[in-house]
Amino acid sequence: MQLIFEKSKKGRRAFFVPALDVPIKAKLPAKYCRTHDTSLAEVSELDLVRHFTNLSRLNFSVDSNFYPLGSCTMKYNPKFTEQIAGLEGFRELHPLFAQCNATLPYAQGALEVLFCTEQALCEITGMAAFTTQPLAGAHGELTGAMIIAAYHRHKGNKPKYVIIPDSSHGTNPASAAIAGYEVVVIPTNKDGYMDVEAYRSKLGPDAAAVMLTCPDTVGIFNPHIREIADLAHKAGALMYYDGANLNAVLGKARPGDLGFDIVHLNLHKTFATPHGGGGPGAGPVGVVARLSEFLPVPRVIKKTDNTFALEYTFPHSIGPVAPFYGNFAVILKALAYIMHLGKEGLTEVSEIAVLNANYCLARLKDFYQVAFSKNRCMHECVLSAAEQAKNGVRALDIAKYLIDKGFHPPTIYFPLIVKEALMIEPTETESKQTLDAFVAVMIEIAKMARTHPELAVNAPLHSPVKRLDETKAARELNVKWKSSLEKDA
Amino acid sequence: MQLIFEKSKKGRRAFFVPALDVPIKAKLPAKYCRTHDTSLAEVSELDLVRHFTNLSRLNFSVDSNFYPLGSCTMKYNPKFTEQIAGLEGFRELHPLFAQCNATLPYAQGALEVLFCTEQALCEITGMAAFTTQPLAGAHGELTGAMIIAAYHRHKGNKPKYVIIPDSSHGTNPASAAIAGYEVVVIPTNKDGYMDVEAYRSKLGPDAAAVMLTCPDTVGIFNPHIREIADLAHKAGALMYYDGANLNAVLGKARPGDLGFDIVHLNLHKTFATPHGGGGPGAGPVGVVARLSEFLPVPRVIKKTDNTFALEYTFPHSIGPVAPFYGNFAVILKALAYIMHLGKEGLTEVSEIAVLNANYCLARLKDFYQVAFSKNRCMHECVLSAAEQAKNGVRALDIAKYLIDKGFHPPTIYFPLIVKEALMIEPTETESKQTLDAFVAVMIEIAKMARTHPELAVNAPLHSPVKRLDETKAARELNVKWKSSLEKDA
Amino acid sequence: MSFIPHTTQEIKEMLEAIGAPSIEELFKDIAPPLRLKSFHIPEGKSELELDRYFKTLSQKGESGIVNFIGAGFYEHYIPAVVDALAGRSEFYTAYTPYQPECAQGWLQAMYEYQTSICALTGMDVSNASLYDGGTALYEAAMMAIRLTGRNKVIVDCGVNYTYRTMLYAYTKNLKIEFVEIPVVHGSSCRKDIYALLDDRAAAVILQNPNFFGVVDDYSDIVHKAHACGAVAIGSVYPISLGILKTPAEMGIDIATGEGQSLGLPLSFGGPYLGFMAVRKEYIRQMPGRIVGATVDKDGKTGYVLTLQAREQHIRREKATSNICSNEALCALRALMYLCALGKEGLRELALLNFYKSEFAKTCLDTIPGVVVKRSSPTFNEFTVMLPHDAEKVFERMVKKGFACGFPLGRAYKGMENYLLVAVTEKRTKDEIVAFAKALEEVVCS
Amino acid sequence: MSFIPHTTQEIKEMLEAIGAPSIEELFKDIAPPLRLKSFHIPEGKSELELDRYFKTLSQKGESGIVNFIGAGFYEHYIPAVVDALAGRSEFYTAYTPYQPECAQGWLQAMYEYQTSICALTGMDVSNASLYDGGTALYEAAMMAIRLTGRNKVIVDCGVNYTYRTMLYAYTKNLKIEFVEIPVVHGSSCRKDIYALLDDRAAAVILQNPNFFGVVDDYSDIVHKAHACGAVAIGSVYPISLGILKTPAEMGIDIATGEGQSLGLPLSFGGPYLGFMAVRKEYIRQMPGRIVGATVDKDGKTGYVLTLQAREQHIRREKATSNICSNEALCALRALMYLCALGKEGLRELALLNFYKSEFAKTCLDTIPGVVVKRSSPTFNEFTVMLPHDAEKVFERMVKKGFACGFPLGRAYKGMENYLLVAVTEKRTKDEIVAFAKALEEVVCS
Ligand SMILES: Cc1ncc(COP(=O)(O)O)c(C=O)c1O
Ligand SMILES: Cc1ncc(COP(=O)(O)O)c(C=O)c1O
Repeated sequence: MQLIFEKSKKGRRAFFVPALDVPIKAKLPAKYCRTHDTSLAEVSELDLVRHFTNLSRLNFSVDSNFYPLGSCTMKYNPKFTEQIAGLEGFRELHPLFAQCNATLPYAQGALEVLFCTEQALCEITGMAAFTTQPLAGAHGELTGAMIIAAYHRHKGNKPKYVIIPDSSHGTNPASAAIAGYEVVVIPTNKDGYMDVEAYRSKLGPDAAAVMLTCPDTVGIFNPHIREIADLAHKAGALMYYDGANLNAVLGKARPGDLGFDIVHLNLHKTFATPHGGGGPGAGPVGVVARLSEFLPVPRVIKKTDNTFALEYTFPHSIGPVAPFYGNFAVILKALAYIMHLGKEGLTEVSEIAVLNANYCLARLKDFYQVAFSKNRCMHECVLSAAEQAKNGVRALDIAKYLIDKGFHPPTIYFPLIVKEALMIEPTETESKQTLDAFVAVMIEIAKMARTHPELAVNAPLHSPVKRLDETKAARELNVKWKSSLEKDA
Repeated sequence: MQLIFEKSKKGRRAFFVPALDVPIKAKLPAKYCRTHDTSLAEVSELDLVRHFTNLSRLNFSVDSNFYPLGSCTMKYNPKFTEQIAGLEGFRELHPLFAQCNATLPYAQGALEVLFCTEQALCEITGMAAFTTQPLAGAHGELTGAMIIAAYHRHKGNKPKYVIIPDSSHGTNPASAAIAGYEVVVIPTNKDGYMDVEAYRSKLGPDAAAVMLTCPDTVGIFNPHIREIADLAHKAGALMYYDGANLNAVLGKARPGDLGFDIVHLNLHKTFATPHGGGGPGAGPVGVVARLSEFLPVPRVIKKTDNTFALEYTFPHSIGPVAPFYGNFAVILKALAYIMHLGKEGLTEVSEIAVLNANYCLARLKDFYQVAFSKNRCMHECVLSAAEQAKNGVRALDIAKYLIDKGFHPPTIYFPLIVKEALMIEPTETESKQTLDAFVAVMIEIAKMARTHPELAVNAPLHSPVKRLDETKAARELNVKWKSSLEKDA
Repeated sequence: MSFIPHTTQEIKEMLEAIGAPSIEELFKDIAPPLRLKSFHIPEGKSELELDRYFKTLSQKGESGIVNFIGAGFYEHYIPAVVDALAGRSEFYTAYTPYQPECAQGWLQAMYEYQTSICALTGMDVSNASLYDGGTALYEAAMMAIRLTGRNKVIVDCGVNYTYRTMLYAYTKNLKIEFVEIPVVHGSSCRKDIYALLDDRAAAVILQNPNFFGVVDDYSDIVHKAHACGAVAIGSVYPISLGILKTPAEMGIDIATGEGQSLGLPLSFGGPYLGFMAVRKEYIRQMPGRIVGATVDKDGKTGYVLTLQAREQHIRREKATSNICSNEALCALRALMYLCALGKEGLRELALLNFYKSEFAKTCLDTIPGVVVKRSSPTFNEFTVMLPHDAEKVFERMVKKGFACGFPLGRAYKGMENYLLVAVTEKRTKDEIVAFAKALEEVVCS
Repeated sequence: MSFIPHTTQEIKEMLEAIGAPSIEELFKDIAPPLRLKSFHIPEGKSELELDRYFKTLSQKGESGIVNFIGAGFYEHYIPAVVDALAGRSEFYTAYTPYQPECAQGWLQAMYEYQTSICALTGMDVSNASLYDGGTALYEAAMMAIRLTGRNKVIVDCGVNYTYRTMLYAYTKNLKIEFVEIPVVHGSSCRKDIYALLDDRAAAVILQNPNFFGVVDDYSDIVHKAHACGAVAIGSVYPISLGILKTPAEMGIDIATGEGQSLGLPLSFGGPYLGFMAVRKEYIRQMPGRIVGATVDKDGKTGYVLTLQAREQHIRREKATSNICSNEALCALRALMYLCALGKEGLRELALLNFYKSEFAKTCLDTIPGVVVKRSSPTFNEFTVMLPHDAEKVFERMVKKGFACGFPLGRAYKGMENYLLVAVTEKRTKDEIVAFAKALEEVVCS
């Protein structure tokens, strides 16, 4: 499709600014003014609408396609929560309203939302206190790493590194590193568990924390998790829980009960808030009681008169990690979702997420290698296309063929430790009919890989574009549109 | 696509009814209860969302495609008016609130909307009074015909028929007939004008009214309109203005000034309110002063204290034609549109609508027959594919080929008096770029009709379905889904 | 501010292509004497200004009032999914699907709507919508007259009074005899109706639940009507069909109704939705669009507008109706609503309405001087006799935050002290209790 | 109420296929001692109940207050078209476009976003969004440290105080030296900054307009910074760029900012949008997703995520940043907003903000005891000195229906009597006049 800039015509307008209703009292000195114009697109409202309407139609999305993108939990996002987030009293509320008078209870409804969310998340995870500030999962990890650092600083420890299994999500090592830690990587054994011997050998005074996903990114719940935690604690390290996979164990297990000290959640995944194109997320962080003094300020407290207030006086707090209280509208939608599902509904989420993933695994295990020894998984299953790759049909080709069939591909090539990984996370909101249709195509591809590998290699044929040249993109780095004028220059 | 009923699974639920919060006090006797269940679809919320999201994608629409459907004025419908119609104070207001106390000014804001709309429409059309009750254009026509009847009854006249040109829209004769009149049809001459001699000959005491569209459905403004009106009035007949084409003359001419007595407007067309799939519309009716006593009740009045009220005491009123005050939300959007455009904007609407239609005509007149002698038109142009049809490429084939090219076809085979009619109404919101693209395809087809007629005849090839068998549909009359159980029965 | 994309340069180019010196020249057929005499429309206002203006206007009046007004139009909860989906612009900004190949979404949806209306009413066939419940009833009466060739129509006074008035207004210029049968103790009077059902009767028009919320089984009347060759017409409240006997089960020939309760906001009176479903045999006399299934060239299932030969654009003055634009978007909402609730959901919702209104009855019954009329079972609305003029009570109740129901005096002479109270699923127990308390304060002071 | 489609029968069939006797068996790795100790979550509530609950909650607090609080986050009008389009579910419910062939809509939109941010700031290249303006500034500082290999960062106190606090919080565990330069008469102090710009300086961080709304031209500082090999970082307010000198025009190396003003509701703090645009040479050190144009097999233009080797999912602990989920939907809104306004619209909007705030200054200036600080030009926000404690004044103004601005005492010690007043296009003349009148009543009584 043409770019909006290519549709631009000098002088076209979509939106009209209201007329000036006050006298002109001053002029801004020229030295402060821009001399180059903005060269923003100039289009009519219809141009704009037709452009983005048709652009949107080039995407797959949960609302239009099955989207089993492993680790990303692309479940159905309810519509009623949008309505709630759109309530004027929330949508138009300035975040500083709650800070304009230190003693007065402004913005009570919004503060109550934050407080209730923290309470609910504490109960769901078994943590003692939560902050809603972090703006995504990785941001939660960084917040967690900062808390780890603050804790050790407070204790007078000077640990050097964070222990992370090699199956971990890339954000874990990145977050630890950014917070100033080295990263020590532990290999995964054939069962999909972190190697305990290697792990033990790295514990010691230099270990600040252990960062784990549980169930981990291979879709397996490590039954030795309590031992791992005990060992860490004995060595003086903290246990960090990457909550991206909490959707597998809601109502079954809680990180707090398993021995974790710090938890981040991905509200936009587990609690079903839209994050089209990659965000916004929300990554609240919870901690056990002994770490609560390190949480970011301000914190939302409930006073004895049942009003809510912002509290700043936590001298050991790591400080703010976001300008306000987190991605409020996302948090609000997650709270509405939690309240809608309730105890039973949340438990069902995990039960059916796990059922669906196991169903896919069971139906596909005769056609694809199963990444780890078990024939069972939690909320997602990791297969390998290593067999198919021998005939030239790689995980990437399988992904592209699925696109032609109207299915968003699973996550591919992650976790990095699995060759030709296909990581399938169906989520609980998908029906058996949808899974059956998906499985049928996956089996078709497996067979095709033996008989007509070229068919997969040429896919997709029916998408708006065929396979794209990523190398060219990186080499030529065309990352913004230039008018023909600029190009010539 | 599968029907939603085919996706239905017993026990699935999308929406959950709240729990009963009151004690059960009574039971409805069995004789009043249904014994067959409703057999409505049972789907999950995701099923529902994916079904209708994907269903929607099978449609062309103004927001995604050029839609030059003649006589239907498929212009861009602004988005901000939706926001206004969604304001809780309007959206949740019960229409009877304004009628629950005869003396009290409830629902003032909503009544003001109605009053202001009537005022604006009076000024736009040159009428003395308006009713917003009629629910669509044809409903306005019926209302108009009822007013005509009431007027003649009141005068003691007993006219028998309504005079209508053969180019008229089907609703005109249908409305007249339903109101109890016979229809006398006047032929159109080669210039696209109603034949004046034939017309004169039908005027007389039996003529209740003359129903005209102006500019008429051949896209031409009849310069003799004042004479036609004078003749009608002299004969004691009323002049009825079908306002479906008012969008051609906003700010240029007003039916009131041209000699019309009754006007209906299609707010959903001229004033840009969405009517997806065929409705809802709004067809307010305006009348000259001497007819205002016949307008439907209740009428909205402004009292001396500047409050608004509903008034019922018009003894000659034809009575209500709708349960309340018309399609309020549609009326509201139309008012917002009128206020947004203002005097200048409204005038521009007609100027550019006419410019666009003439541009299409000018660019296409060498490739298609022009229906009437002039090479000019108002807001729409009528071409004929009679030449192309000689090679087997009929208007229908042209329409289908356009679909393959991403354009909604023009209206075809209307007006009925033009062979192989192609009635193109681009509207003012379409850009020159869009018109050029459309014209290019139209020219391509005209050429193709000479060289490769089969290409058009086979179209469309890229739409969700190919050409459909309409005869089979009418013969077999499958107008609802039956479960396999029912089918066997 | 007119959504026009043209730049001055483009206008110039286009005029050149046309061969016209100016836009004005394109209007030359409208000679100076025909030009408008006045056009006093204020200057255009920006979106921001209008947003503010209409927000203020929308708040002029009563806000935060707890509503117990029904009278045929009900405040039901609208699932958020309905708004989200009906707003899809490919539905929202399309028009009548004259070109089926680029309108399969709409056509299939209409086919599904027709199926859902049939499922709800039990009838054989449905059209794709009419304007509203009142015009639907009028169309039904006209159908019956055409079908029977007779012209006497019996109208039960339990039918919404506005619908009755509309019926008489529409037909004033025709030769139709309407006979109204007064309601006795809130129910339709069998004796009077039976007496009128003779070989001159074209139709009998009934409503269930009737205007007083009273539930009935009209099988007996329908039976008598059929015996004398008359058509039985029934106007029904779709939500109530979650539990109530269907028109089909009563033998009714033409079922109509107001579809507002199926996911349409009250919006001060519209847009609403008229539905109509009839016996198979009558389909060719049914007004409105009808969608039928067929196949394409390749044998693939698809949908088209069918039986168009009944309609005005083909049959002109001989059409079954003059309807052209209908209420398609409203029908789409109704379809989505019915699919969202589903079979069980609708049943549960209907029960919830019933139980809540029964609970309200018991609350109101305890108020001294207030009498809940209980001679017949009701669905979610019922009549209450007050010690004073109901309009006065209404006025005082509004001040307490309640729209206490519809004062019946306006619709029925002699019922000035009666109130029609509707209780939907949106009213909580607390609200009902508070309502009763407020009413007690008002009537006892 | 968990959006699960499965029927009991289906669950049974699926368990059979799996070969598991029950769902519980699938959880057997979570042995009993690992099971949760408590799960006191209330029972699920229906949509209708929650709608009511949250509506009530949203109204708890202040409503209908006329807002003059800005402080970096502004109440601008959001064109309706932005909400309508951003809600398209194919945008709304997709994820990061890892598979470009089924995500061209998103990828092209991001490419257009990047282009628009460059157009706005004048910079060479933009990423596809960061969390917010504060984290963007932190990422910029980290970038500068990596680029220069130095670790002293000069921070002007005109930078939003929360952003500064965030910066220090994030880097507490690292070895970075921050030097804050106090603002003098509302503007950044050249003397102090010049003095600190030496060969240890990694970066100087500036903001325009600064926290006090003061407009500056930092070209001189940038020049000095470059002379000593330091990176110039500028945080900017996008709406102001409709008229203000761009970061590029000042020579700034890394421009960042909060994109909330570009079509995002205030929503009590988020989701917002961090943007970042840099010199071409720095692209490989830039955090966040970047979309690039390329071609498909047939040579057709298409878009992909590019330079992924900078990112955590590939580079892990060596990545330029840990960001994964970003604020894509917010960036999409910003793009739509910028396209809706266009070149001229944004300029006009910026001017309108400027003129309105200047008008407000003249209104407030006439109040005895109130002093509008005028030492430097401002954009749409300015500082006012009051005769009393600003928080107290705020409290009394709320009672009169105005949120009168941000009391500066919380951010700047010693400024307890100062108020920061923002005036956007949403404030009408009448509101401004009424605001001044109310303030006069409050401070003079
Ligand atoms: C296992 C895991 N950890 C962390 C993250 C990072 O979360 P976010 O994308 O919200 O920053 C993800 C996201 O994909 C994840 O799957
Ligand atoms: C000329 C003309 N008259 C009348 C009508 C009927 O209006 P409506 O569809 O609103 O009933 C139309 C609609 O297409 C029309 O084009």
